[in-house]
Amino acid sequence: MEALAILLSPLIAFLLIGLFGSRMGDMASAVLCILGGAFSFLLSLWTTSKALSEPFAVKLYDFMPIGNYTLTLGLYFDALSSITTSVVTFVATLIFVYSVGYMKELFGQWTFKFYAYLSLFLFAMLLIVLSDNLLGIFFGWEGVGLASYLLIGYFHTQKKASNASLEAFTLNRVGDWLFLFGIIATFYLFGTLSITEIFGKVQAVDKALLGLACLLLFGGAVGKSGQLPLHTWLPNAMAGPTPVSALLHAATMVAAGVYMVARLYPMFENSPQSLKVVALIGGLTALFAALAATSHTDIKKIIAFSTMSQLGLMFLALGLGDKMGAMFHLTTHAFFKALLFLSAGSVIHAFHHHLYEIYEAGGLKRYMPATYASFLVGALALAGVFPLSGFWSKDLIIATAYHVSFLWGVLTSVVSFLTAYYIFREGFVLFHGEERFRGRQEGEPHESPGVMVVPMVLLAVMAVVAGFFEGWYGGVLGVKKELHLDIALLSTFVALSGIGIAYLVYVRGFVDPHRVYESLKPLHTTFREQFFTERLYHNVLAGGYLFYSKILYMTAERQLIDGLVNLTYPTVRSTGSLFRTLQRGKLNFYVLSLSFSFLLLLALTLLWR
Amino acid sequence: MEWLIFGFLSTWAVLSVLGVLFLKNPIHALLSFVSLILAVAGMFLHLRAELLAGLQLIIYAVAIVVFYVLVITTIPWEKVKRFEGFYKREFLAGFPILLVSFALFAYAILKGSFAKVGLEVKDNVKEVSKSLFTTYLFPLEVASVILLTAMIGAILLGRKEE
Amino acid sequence: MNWNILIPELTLSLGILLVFILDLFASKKHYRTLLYMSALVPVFSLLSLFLVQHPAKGFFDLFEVSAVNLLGKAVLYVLTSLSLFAMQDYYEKKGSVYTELSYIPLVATLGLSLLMSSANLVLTLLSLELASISMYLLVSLFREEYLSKEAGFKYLLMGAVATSMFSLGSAFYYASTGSLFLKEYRDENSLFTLSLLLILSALALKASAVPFHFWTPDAYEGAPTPVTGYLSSAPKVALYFFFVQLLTYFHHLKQWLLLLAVLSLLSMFYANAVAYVQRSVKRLLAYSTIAHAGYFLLGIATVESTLQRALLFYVSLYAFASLGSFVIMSVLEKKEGFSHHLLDYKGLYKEHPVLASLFALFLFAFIGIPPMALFVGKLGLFMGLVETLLLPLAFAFVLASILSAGYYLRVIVLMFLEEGERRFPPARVSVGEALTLLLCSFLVLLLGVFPHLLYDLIRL
Amino acid sequence: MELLLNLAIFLPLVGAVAVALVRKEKFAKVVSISLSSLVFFMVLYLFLNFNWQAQGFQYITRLEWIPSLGISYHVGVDGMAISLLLMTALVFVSAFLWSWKVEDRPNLYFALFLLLETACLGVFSALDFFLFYLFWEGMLIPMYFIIGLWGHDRKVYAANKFFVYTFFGSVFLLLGLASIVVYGYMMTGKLSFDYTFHLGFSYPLMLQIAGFLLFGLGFAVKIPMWPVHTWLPDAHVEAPTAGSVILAAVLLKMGTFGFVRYSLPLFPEASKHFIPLIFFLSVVAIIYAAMMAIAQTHIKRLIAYSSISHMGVVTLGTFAMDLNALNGAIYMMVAHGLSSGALFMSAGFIYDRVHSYHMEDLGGLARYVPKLAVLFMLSGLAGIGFPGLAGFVAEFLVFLGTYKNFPLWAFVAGVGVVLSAVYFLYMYKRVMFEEETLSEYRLEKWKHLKDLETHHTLSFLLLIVLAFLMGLYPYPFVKILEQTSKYVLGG
Amino acid sequence: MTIEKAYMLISIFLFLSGLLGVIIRKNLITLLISTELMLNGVNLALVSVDRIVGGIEGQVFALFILAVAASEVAVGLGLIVALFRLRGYEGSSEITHLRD
Repeated sequence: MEALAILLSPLIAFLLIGLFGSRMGDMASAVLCILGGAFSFLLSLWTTSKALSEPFAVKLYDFMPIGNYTLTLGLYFDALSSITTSVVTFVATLIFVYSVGYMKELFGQWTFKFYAYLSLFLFAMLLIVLSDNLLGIFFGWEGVGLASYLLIGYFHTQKKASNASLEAFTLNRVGDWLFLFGIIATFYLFGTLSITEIFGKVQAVDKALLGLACLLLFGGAVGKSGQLPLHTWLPNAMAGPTPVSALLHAATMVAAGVYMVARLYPMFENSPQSLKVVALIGGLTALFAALAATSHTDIKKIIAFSTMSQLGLMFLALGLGDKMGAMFHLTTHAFFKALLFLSAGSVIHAFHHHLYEIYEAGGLKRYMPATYASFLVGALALAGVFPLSGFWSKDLIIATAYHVSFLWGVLTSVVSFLTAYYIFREGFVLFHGEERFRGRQEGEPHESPGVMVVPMVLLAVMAVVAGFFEGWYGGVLGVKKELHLDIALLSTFVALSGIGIAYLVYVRGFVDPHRVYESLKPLHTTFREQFFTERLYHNVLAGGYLFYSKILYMTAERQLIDGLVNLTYPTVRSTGSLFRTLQRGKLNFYVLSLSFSFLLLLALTLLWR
Repeated sequence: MEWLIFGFLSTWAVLSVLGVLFLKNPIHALLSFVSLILAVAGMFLHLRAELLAGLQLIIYAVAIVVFYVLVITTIPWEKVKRFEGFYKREFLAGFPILLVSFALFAYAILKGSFAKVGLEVKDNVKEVSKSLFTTYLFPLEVASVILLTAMIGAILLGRKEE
Repeated sequence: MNWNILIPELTLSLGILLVFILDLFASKKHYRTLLYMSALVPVFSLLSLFLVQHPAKGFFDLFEVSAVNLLGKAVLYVLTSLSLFAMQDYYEKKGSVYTELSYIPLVATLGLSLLMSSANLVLTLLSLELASISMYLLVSLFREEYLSKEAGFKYLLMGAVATSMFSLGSAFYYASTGSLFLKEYRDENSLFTLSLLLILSALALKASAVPFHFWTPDAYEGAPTPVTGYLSSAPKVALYFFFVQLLTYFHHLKQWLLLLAVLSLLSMFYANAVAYVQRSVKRLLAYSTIAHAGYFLLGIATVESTLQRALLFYVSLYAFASLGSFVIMSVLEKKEGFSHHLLDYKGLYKEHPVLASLFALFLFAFIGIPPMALFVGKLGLFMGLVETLLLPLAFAFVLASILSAGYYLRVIVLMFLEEGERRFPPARVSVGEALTLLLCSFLVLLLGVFPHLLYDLIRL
Repeated sequence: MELLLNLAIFLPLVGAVAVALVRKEKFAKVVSISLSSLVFFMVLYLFLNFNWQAQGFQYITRLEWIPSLGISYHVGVDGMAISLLLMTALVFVSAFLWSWKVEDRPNLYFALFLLLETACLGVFSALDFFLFYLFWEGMLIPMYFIIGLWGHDRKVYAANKFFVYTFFGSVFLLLGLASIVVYGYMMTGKLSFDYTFHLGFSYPLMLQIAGFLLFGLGFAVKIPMWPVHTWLPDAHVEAPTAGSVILAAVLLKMGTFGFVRYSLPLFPEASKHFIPLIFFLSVVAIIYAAMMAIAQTHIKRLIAYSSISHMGVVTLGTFAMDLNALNGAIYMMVAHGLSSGALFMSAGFIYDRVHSYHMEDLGGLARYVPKLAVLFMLSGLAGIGFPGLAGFVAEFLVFLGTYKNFPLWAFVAGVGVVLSAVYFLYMYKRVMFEEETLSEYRLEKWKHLKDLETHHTLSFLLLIVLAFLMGLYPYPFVKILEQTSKYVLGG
Repeated sequence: MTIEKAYMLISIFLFLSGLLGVIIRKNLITLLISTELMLNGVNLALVSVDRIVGGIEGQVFALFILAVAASEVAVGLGLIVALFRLRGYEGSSEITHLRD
């Protein structure tokens, strides 16, 4: 029952807010939302303690019959799902709290919707995490997609936001399409959709078909986690409010892809080919996104690319067989990436949602110390500096990569380097240097209110300490990992060198970054344009689809099919008016026509054989 | 001898037909028609249908033609001039059609096999009349109704509307 | 002499005689009484049908009655009575009162009634002529109306051509069989084939099948509208009942199917195409009649009781629907300045909702929408055509009926969906017209839902 | 119970007559709504009492009607029919509620709708070919006038196109009916229009093919399948809101229903024979119609194309020769009825308020009509197969079932999932969002827009609630279809 | 080729000439006369058939045709007179007011 309550409390919060939000007011809605999240978190801690010792399942109800198989919805609590639940609910609750401060200015303008969406999101996310069957996961999968759509488009009056939300949903749907067929293929392979039952039979099935199913399922993960080639929506999703970016597009939803692959890892494990694809896509995305992040100047987009890159790393880890590394990095990443976003949101909040370019800010350290500190912690964690959480989790992945192949190892190192560089580039530009925001607005930027700072602090704490749980985490997942000193040293060196370059360039002014970027313009543009994929998608694919649809509509539909249909009437009419000339009222002519046709009939009758 | 009579009568008939078809003046056409009726009556006689020949003369040559004459006399002829004669174009189209039709009809007649009733007809008039008043009595009554109706109709149509 | 078989016709004749004599003495004042009286005459004939013993032959085998042609007569009498009821007010309003009008339709009906029973080509010719001549008169009896005379003359001249064709056909029939009685004849003989063609052509002309239809639109348009109603209903019924009888004697000829297929295909497609370009609703319905002639001819394409029963059902109900629609038009025509131009029908629904709805009912019935009875006829024809494996004809029928939907809809659109431009003084529906309309629509609907009431009576 | 079914079918007819005769506006509305609700509750009662384990038809009434032609009044339902009946009855309640404020000739309007209801309920429950065809065509005239009298600018064109097009299909259907009835007659000497009588036959292949094509043409036009679909967008665009709702929700289902009820069991071999063709047409419909939808600026036309696209999914599932796919296809019929009904209501509401269907004239409405925004979104989600709503279960089952035998077809057809999301959200964006693109004038106008009234909300909720119910707890709804699907697939 | 068959041919000739007359003549009265020509042809055919088959029914039929012809002419002429009254004398080419 309490297990069910984890799931239901955000749902109830959502329903209450959705139905009565306009009457309760925005503040009450926010509180309700937080309560739902917090309640869920507390319960999940409790269930985690239970699940760690003994995994257990909760059956809900018979959902539908598929042939002779009855699909029963249910929840499955084991170490993986329950820990993830705790993390998700924890981060979510903190961000809910944060968002009270962040959205305060908008209160009175139907802001309760925002909390409704957030609650909905949390519910859907928990459904993904907890479901014991693929279809339940898919439910949550689409649910978070919807929540993401609604939240990205929260500022729906803006064209930018609604376009971004459309793009996000569309690309997610592409993934979902693959995912759906993955589920179907899985069903035909195993005759069941329950993951526990699937795990039992995973050895017995045809490998090729299993690979196909895995790839299709992975397609869903690609869409949800913003991996190549379904990635363009993630940076654009930053059009949503910052808490959304923190929660959905950094900590939880985008990680669902990773989680799903980890959840179904027994399937993937048995299909090495599909794991290779996972690794390849993850690795490519990690590098790709890191490169893109180095050249962007939007406060949130940089972090978004970073998310993509980190997710790529996680997939790489999964692909290379390190489920634990991926999941642990997922967990720590949730903390520090949320923290980074919240800090960024704090900056944006300070400028009343008018500042998004890093080069328009600067020297904020003085005005927003808490934010600065949080950002720093987050950045250090992301860069993987000892002893913050990022270090531990990343280390696992890098070690695995080097273990598998030197090439993968180099890739991870390069990504780490780039990560350290771009995140500190952002930090330094934002918080150090001259105060470029002067003259842009009245008054000075100020530190965010407590309601925003407290979550940040809590997250910062987690970002610092989470790494120490590595051993424990590995223990509960049943994986033993030890620290690789060489790798650790190497990656620390890489991270520090990235930070160092950023420091030299952006704080010390060793070289003028603008001139460097100017001189490397083609490269810079390529990175900035995400290797032109965004243009490709927007202009060529989407634009082309629209264009050809319109062309097809004008030609095939209007001219050809409907044209033919409409042509029948004039055809009949003109045939009619042709024959009408026989009926001109002249008796002689009538009889002449009659005789002529009579002659024909006569010939027909007499000569017919 | 038979063929001679046939030749004579048919030439007469053909000539009269040509007159009906091509004479400009309706009165002349009517006169040709009368001549045709006489020729046909002759043919009837030749085919030994005496009753019919007589009736042909009585009904056609007298009754029907008198109708025509009556109507023609009520119509002022100077107005009719415009509509004398025949349409050349229709003739050019119609003539070949009917020529072919004639060929086909002739083919069918010459090829067709006629039934044989083989009734020995001694007195044609008597036989026909007997048939008329026994088997065909009922149709005769119907014919009388037709004539009556036509008469009423002709009166209705022909009379001056008040 | 077996007088029993002639009872209905005798009743009719006596009625005619009575009305005729009364007419001679009555003045124009009594026009209405006379007309209503004459409208009752077919009712008596209808009742007298029950006295007839059937099947039987009489009058030297010239005249025969069977269950089917008695049924045909019943339908014919009902139609006649209804159209007489519907005539009265129209002629009064149009100032064209002829007391003779009371019995001329009866004479036509007498002719048609005889036609159905005739077993001899002489009687066929004469009854056809009796009906035709009365109909020529009916068409042209419209006071001071040039168009009516023109229509009459055209009808008469084409009719005369048909008469001579029929006679020539009879001559060939006589030549090949040695008798004028309709009887089985099974030899391959070009004379017989010729007689088939000629007789069929003549009858097709009367039934207004393409290419012998030329008089139809003109006569329908020129005739006084109630007469058009009569023309489009009563003769059709009689002709097709006769056709079914004729089928027995000719169907074994291989040309029969061919000729009928050609005629019916031509009729269907030609008429349905030309109907699209009509501007007068009356003419449009005339073309609809021609198209229906095409459908009906399918019913006698070959001997199969399913086909013929469906045909007879179809044609009977078609007659009612057709009569009904022309009566509606005659009611409308009583308005000052109403021609039957399509545009005059614009917005009719606003002015006369009931009339417009009934007209729409009949039009939908023509299209073949259930639950109107014509649909059952159509279905029966389909079934018959499938049963006899005349699938191409069935297909053509399908296409033609789809084709026809368009022009009927055009009238419906004008009546219901468009606003009227011209304002006419409202038209009153007289009692007789109301009776006719009610009965026609009632029958069309009732027999659509319970077709067996009539269908079971058609026993071949 | 049997009586209840008959009552449910014919009560609306009685109502139609009453409404047409009593020329009072209020009376018409009250009678229509209460009658249709009554019918709905009757059907609901039947639905709840339906024995889903039993094979064959239930609630059968069989009366001799036209004995000489072998026609009987034979009604009864199977799982598919009762589901569709439920949906139909509900949609009609919804449509009547929606029309609460109709001012233009309300009596005629409601009478026609009631007539339509009888026809629709009749089609789904008839077990006699003649009766079926009677109801099938019975819907033609009321719908024709609904489009023609209460439609928009090009209503006459649309109404005529609708009429002629569907008539085109149904005459072929009639020919097909006639053919198989005659075949039965020639084989057994018994003329019978009874459906169950004909179920027992196995027809020769040629006849099956002919029958399949003839029936199929009739159904295909009604569904409508590509490429005989062009009447639908026009009819929808011009029809009044409630008319569109019924058209999309109920009338389109007649075609797919016909495929399941008639084509598959009567012509099993021919159906197998034509799988590639049907699949091709379905997949083309799914993708092509989705492309057509995205090319539109007229929201109703867009929704109409989306219907075509979804009907492609139904035909795909119908002919996948798989139990799940068939279940899904039937499920889709009901689900699509609910979602498309709600979508057309949304479009209709927008037109009522803003007097335009064109995306160029719209935008940013979400803020001003929030209730609509929510319900519109829910309807759309139901349409695009969002989990938790009925459409998803249907799509899932269809794709699942189709994948079994025809994985590639299913996969390609699955693109529809993506494309439908694209066009719906694109429309939603253009209509409800993007306020900043609005002109001052419109913004001022928007500020005075009135949100959904109670009767609007109610009619929305009826549909949405059932959609949710069917999406969240499909178990009983799928179970009830199983026996139907089994016998349809021959086993 | 017997003489009766020859008469048959003549009769067909008459019939078709009548048809031709209806096709080509302008005057309404001559149109009517042409139809009479057709009927005459039919009569001749009937009589010759009678001779060929050796019966009398053909002549009976011919008699009835005479009656029919007479009544048609009566009505036709009545119509011509009526037409004349209403419009003045009209040729057949001008009775084209009823047309599509």
